[in-house]
Amino acid sequence: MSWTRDDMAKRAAQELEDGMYVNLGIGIPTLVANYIPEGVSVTLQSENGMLGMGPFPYEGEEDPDLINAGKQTITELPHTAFFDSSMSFAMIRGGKINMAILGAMEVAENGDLANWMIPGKLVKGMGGAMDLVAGVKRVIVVTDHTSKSGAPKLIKECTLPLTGKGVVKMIITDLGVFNVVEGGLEIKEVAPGVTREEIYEKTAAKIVN
Amino acid sequence: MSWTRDDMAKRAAQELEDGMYVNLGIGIPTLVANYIPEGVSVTLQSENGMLGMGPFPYEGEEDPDLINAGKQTITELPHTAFFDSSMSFAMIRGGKINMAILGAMEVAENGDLANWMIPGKLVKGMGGAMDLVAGVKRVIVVTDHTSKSGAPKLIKECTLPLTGKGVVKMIITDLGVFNVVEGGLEIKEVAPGVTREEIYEKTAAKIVN
Amino acid sequence: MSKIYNTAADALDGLLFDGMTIAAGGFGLCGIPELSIAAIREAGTKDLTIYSNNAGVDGFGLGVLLESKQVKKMGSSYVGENKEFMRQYLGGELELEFNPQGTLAERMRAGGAGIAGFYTKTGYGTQIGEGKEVKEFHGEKYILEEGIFADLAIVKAWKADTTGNAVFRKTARNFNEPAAMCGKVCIMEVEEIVEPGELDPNHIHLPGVFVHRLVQGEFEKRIEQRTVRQRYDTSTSPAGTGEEV
Amino acid sequence: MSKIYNTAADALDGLLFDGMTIAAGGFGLCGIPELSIAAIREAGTKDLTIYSNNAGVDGFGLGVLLESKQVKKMGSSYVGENKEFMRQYLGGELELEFNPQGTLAERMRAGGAGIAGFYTKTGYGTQIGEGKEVKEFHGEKYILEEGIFADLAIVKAWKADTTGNAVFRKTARNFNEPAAMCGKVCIMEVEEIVEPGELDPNHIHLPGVFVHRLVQGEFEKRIEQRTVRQRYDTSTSPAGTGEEV
Repeated sequence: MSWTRDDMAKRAAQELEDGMYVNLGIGIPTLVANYIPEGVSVTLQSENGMLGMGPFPYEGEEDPDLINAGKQTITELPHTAFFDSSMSFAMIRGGKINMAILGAMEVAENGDLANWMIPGKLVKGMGGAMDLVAGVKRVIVVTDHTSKSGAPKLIKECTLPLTGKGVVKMIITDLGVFNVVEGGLEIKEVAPGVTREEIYEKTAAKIVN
Repeated sequence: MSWTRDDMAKRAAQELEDGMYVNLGIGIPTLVANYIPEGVSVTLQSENGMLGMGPFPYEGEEDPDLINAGKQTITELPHTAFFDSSMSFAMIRGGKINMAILGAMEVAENGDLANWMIPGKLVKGMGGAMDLVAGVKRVIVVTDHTSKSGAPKLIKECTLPLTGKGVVKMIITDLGVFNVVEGGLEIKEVAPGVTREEIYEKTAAKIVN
Repeated sequence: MSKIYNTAADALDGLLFDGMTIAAGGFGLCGIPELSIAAIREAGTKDLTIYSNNAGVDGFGLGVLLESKQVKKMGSSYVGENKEFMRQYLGGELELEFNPQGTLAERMRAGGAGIAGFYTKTGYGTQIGEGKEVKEFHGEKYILEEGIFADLAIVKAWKADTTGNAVFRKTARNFNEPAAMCGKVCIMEVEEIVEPGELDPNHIHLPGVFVHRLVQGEFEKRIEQRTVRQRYDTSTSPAGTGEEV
Repeated sequence: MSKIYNTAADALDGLLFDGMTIAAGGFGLCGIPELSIAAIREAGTKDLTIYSNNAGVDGFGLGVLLESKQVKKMGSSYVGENKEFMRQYLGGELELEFNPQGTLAERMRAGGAGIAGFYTKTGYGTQIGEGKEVKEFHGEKYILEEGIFADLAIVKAWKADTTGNAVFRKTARNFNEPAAMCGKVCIMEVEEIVEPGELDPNHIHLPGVFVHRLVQGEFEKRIEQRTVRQRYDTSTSPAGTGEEV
């Protein structure tokens, strides 16, 4: 019984601390907003120019001038601030955003991340991902442990074009939680019903413990 | 009968064109605002963070939060915009200010300008002058033709530390108006009662006509 | 000297030429200069290089200039919403220069601010950094990115006064501010032109010095991804959640 | 987690150390962080490097930290209003790094924006360019200037909400915004702290993410050069003219 998508989001939410400014990527990371722990107040940044992102609008109240970085209609909160894209990435690049929680195609044992491009396939672009991993203080990846075909996604060296070098600090998968440490990945937690042997088997990256 | 300070300011004002954004330096350049021609509307920029500078306030209406780059109390106009210093110099450096009218200690025949520092004397700093001459499209210098001791201020090469290299396009002195052209200065106008011979005599820069 | 023009076509008069570089505001379809795009389509100017975060969608936004094959090259961070784009790109008809989103915004601002180049960590060690100068500062590696100096900027604001002082609305601000800054000439389209004094001078987003020509008009403001939550959901909905419709 | 502190001394607690680098907002005496300056004077922290456009006047503003000999080095564009400054500088007690005003503002913004360096034409061919890398872009020469990364930023705003979203008033905005951005920690003093929702989210000048500690207080707001025009002058006074009083 490995973790579900929601379990993974819930586990990632445990990393949030009160007062943090956080950027959530598309996919499982977006679900993290559903599990922010009691008593912890975080401010969500949307890189198209907003701090303090609120929930989706009620039907009929959608505002075309108010979207998130995934181009979805959203709402504002009392403490929301809007700004232009150069200011938005000033705070990202300048290290003012405490945490980014992102998806991944591949993560290497040294923290290299690939999540924007598969050569020969349709290339859509990196959007703000390269700026986020280069500037945000702590980057956490949330991803399935293996690809749909069963191939490991935590590997020795990325084979796909990189989003950033040595940028990932923690990886949360359906099988467990991993820290990127000197020499490789450290198993920090194992999901219920999963064995360390299963993790070893499905991981190509070096595991140090 | 050479030009007075006010005559020089009035002559400089003839260079203004409708719709221009202009930065005026301290001293004679400030007086230019008194002589903006009829039908010409210009917007004055103050590099501490304001477009659309108004006149001094009425006594009792001074606002410590509203000063110009000379640190004098001023007022705003209906079309005023306030902004921070990085935005202020973005528009200066980015070439959006059409004209700067500045004072000078020395101007060289190639347009080099020195107006911020006399080595060995009290050094106050360049303020925004270096940014202005580097970024503004057309820099006009308004200055007495000679120093108080009678030494030429329009010279072959500046002896004082430069504010900018090859930045001055026109010089207005008490003796006349000069364009900086290939090869030296070109006499464009001679002040009433002044002879070309007097100009030749009091100018160390090469005059091409 | 009035900055106000009746139509985007009037505002563009004399500014368009084949092979020119245009910076465009907008993020996705939010805050895009709809009127100028339509007028450029009408004018038929060719071989355009366009810096814009996205490339519109099929049939709307910059997508219409792709369909009419007026675009030679796009400088963007994400172009995933446009089939015609992909068709031309994969067919070798269209050049694409990927820019990380923040790098693109900063390159536009830099060009507008007279900054020819700057060093950023973004993209170091990736394809984006290849061929770019690397320099070390304080023990970390940075790559050199250059300012964008566009022949023309086309942007959309909410309101502007007659002198061009502009305010944007919510997240429609996005790339409009940096794009406006980097144009030799900037055409701004707005929902409303107001008299000087109607906007608070403390709260001008983009000072009028950056804006050369103003057009007031009507906007379609198409929504790309309509996401909502249900009214019966009385629990506190967390941020950015609900359902796509 | 509250950002609000009762006094500037409380806000500075744990942040001060000898030899540190501080970025300060303000232009002349307009919009200076009066409360933090007084508290740093009180704390007695030594060997400070301070980036600030000006150095205050004798007895007010940063001048008080010069008098107490807490400053090792100033990075400024204009220091002409301060006799004690000149005495220490000419006596070799104080280092001075001149920065063109726009370069100083951009260096602060760059540091805050994760830009380690940038190329500007300002200062090329002058003393300011000596020893700095020169690079040619589009046929023109630019010099490399580095971003400022300060240990602490002390700034003053008009109002902020409890999350630190801030607005400035008129020209008191000046260097406060870029200075705030470049501090590892930023202390902001304000005339009024308001509840979230009281400031228009479209019109936040500095988003709260840049602001770590907030102090509300009273300000002297000294005027450096009081210039006025007479009421009987009913003609249209041109800009920036009148008389000094």
